Amino acid sequence: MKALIERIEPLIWVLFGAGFMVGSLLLPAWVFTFGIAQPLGWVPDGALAFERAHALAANPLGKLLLLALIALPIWNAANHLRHFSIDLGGYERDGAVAPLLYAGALVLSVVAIVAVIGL
Amino acid sequence: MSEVTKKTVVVTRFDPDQDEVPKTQSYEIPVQSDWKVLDALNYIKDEVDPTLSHRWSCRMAVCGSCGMMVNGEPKLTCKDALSNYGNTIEVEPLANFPVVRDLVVELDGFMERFKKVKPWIIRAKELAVEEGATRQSPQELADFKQWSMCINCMLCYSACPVVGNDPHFLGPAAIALGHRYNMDSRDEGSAERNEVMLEEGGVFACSYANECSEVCPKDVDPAAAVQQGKALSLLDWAKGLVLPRGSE
Amino acid sequence: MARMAHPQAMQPAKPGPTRTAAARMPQKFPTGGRYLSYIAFGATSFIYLYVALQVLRMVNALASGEAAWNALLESLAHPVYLAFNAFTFLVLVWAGWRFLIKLSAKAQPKKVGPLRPPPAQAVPPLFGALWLAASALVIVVLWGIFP
Amino acid sequence: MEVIEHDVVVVGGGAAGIRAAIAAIEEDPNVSVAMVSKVYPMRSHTVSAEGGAAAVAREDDTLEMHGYDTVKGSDFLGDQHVIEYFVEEAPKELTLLEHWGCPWSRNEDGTVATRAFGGMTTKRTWFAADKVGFHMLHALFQHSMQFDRIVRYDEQFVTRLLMEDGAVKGVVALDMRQGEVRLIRGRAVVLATGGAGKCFPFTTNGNIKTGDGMALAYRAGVPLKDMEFVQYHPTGLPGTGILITEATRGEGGHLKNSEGTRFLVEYDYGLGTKAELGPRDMISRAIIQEIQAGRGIEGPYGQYVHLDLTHLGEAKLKERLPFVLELARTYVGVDPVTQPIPIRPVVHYMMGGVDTNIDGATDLPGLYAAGEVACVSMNGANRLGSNSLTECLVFGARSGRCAVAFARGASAGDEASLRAQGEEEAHRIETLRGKNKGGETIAGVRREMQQAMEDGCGVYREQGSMDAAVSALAQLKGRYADLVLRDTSKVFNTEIIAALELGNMLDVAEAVAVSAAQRQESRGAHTRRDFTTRDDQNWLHHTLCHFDPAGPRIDRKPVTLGHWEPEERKY
Repeated sequence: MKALIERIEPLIWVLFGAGFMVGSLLLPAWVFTFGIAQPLGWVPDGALAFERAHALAANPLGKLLLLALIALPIWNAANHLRHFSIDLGGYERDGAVAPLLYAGALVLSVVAIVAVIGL
Repeated sequence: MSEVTKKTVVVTRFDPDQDEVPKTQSYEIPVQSDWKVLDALNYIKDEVDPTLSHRWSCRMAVCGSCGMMVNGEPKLTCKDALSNYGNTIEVEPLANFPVVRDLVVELDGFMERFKKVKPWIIRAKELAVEEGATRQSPQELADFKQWSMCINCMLCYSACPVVGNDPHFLGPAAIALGHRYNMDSRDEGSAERNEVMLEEGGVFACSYANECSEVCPKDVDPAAAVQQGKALSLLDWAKGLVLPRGSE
Repeated sequence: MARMAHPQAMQPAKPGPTRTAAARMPQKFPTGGRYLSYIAFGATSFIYLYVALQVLRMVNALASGEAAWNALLESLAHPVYLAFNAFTFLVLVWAGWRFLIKLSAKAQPKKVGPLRPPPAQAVPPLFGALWLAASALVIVVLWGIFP
Repeated sequence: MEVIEHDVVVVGGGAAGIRAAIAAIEEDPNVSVAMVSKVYPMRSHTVSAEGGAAAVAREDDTLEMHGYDTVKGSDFLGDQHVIEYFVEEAPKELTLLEHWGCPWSRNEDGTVATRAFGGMTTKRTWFAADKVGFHMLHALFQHSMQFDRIVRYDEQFVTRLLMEDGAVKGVVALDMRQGEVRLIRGRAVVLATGGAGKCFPFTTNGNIKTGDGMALAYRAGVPLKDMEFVQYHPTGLPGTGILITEATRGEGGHLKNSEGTRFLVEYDYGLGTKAELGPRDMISRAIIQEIQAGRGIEGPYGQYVHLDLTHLGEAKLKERLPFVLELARTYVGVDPVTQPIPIRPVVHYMMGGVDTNIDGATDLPGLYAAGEVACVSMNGANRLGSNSLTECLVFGARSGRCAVAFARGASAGDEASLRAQGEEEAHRIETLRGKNKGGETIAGVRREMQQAMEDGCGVYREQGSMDAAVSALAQLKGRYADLVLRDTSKVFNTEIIAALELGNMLDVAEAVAVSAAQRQESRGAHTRRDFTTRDDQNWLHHTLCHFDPAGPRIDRKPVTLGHWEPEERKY
């Protein structure tokens, strides 16, 4: 398992970097909209109504974007947590932690793909 | 001479012949206002306690011998002014290194990592002297010059959490040096070097704490080299997926 | 006392000829000085994970129909959610700044084969502009301004 | 006792030592080379050289001109066949360094850039900003790492040469980590240990420059040559002695006195239009004269003058002299962009050293020397700035090659007899370690030695002060036997290293003082108030100083002249 992870490390790093990039560029405005502005009633009426939201999301471009917004930050989190765990828990645990995190990320990515296709 | 005051220097002592683990020893000494931390250590060595061991030579921040932890931060002691600190200064051997004696740390682990990245010009065909000097534009020089400024003082290794946790990690200075040669227009060895960068403990072991660059006394910015190394070795990795090793 | 480093940290392949004292981590690690920001940055993974799962939840709600979607929007108005999302927003802005401006800018190679990315000094403003543009785009679309 | 065997043993890991080791491998890829150094090679003092390395590179330059400049700079005491060989090899060696990755600064067209330097008629100094020694050393060291047949022995302090039948058979080295002595046998030995600036209190030299190789050869019977010629660099920082490179003047910096006057232009110091681009000995004397004329500036470490770079502009300083900016800001709190730098002459370089021929060979079969430790006689009475880095390469390479050739025909020596010498040395060191009786401290004796050297062998010398230095040194050598050592640990015992280094320095310092006291003329860096002119009639010869337990013995050796006839040295 360790050898496999080592072999695909560059790929994981690409997913991590892409996740961080997408997460940094898009998520603050996203969270601001859904988590703060919408509950406080700042978002214009109807903008987030079901029909409009569904139409945006079901559009192929929308699907792709949603997939990116879910799966990539998950890989970002998985890889970052792995280093976080080495920092706080030491290197010896990495043999167990890394496969767990990456397997989790993989599962969640599959779930995300299924969910997005199901739109 | 400049003004003289008293300061207490708390120094880590360790003599493997006598001590199970390192201990500390305090020296109250007169210091001049223009002294560096190294001057205080040399005063102790010369006038108070000749059994103190520490490495130093050029005292002008270029030989890289005198890196130590000063109040918990890795510092080049010949460059670090005593006036930066209060009346008590704590000097310890570099963190993340095994300690040989007092303030002297084990360097051979670094020397092995240093050699691993093949820090020399690799060319398919070596140039003959008669061919004269290679042309290299000022811009091509600027592409790698920054990475060639490392004095191997090891401060970055002492600051890096990955170095302390992961025994395989090549570490900031070694990777930056490999990157220096990869970026040199005269070199053709990046594929060879990137194999090392892609191994366990290579560039991807780095978690980008950026501490190496924070403490570097020569503004080498090793963290940038490591990240750039990730991107560039990635290309070689991808190439390796398409073309099996040894083809080309 | 500082934490011990890995017993093999910076040891040569063949141990040296005299006994050494074990390597220690820097005194300030993990929560002193600049290490605190670094560790906090690592901890932002939980936030990214949380946000990603929230987006997943939204996709599911959209797939389940109008009632589910409205219930979800409703739930976000709960004060605890609101407060946590405000915190999340601040964390994302800080992490985004550290990642985009502080760390990523200098991670661009000076040359990739014959290609030369923009010079290092130009990258932070460029990334800053990109960040603003991307955020504006998200607002414009989600707030119904376009399309 | 551990015994290791190699074909060639190189002592020292600076520019000359590494170049010698590489040259040995180039000469014969099967040769096995030991590189023994008391520090990790990248710590060697080559690292501190700043301004550049000289070699003819430009269209408007010729080997003849480089040769003449060097001969004239040497005040006609350089051996001309050596200088001719040097100028011819110089461009090749610097080109090799270029091929090995040295980041030489470049012209817009990609060719290697050159800058002006003191005493050179045209721009012929290759440079890598103002960290040339650093870059050369690191390029050499890193290049050398690919050769598995160069085996490094880092932090091993060589204390004695192994001898058999009047020939060198290796070295005895004290492993600093373990505190144990081991034998490193070799059929030829190359000394490349650098100079001995630490014999003086105020020097640009690092702590490791303690004349170890000079003392090793000297005690083994090889004379030290031209030791009276000690170069004072005109521009060191007061207090620390940290070097501010001559490249500051090469790039157009001015020297100014307390009145803000460019005194090298205003007053006649024999430099003509060269002014700040004059040779080091003459500029150092001019500075001392300015100070004595009351035009110095008073500071906490005595009088100084100003090196003014403010008119060069920040952009140029950052591009060409970034290290100078860093040093001035860090060590004297002065920003050269807006303020003049305080400077005064400081001990920098030993023109003298182990007497060798053009091959780097000494009279002791199997012993070679190159770099500052050696006196191959290319620098004569005064070295030109930027010739020494090139010298390390040219003569490091040649002595490495010649050592291999010698080793081929030499025997390895009889192990039993060599072991006996090792045991003897081990015993000597064992008795020194933690020798807790005696009344003298290392720092105390060292300080008095350095003071004696400054008083007796400064920029200006006279019989009385030099004689006083000679007797002070003889007395200090007596007191050395009464040294007290308190560190009993075997592991990384730096006290015992300091004691051994002090012993080396005392021998070398004595050779300097005795050589100086007997030369009754002023030539190059040897300037006497009581004999103010050069005297070719009586003194156009090298000084040889032989070791003798009863005190140094002086001898002379002819200078090899050639097509450059001695003439008055005026610029």
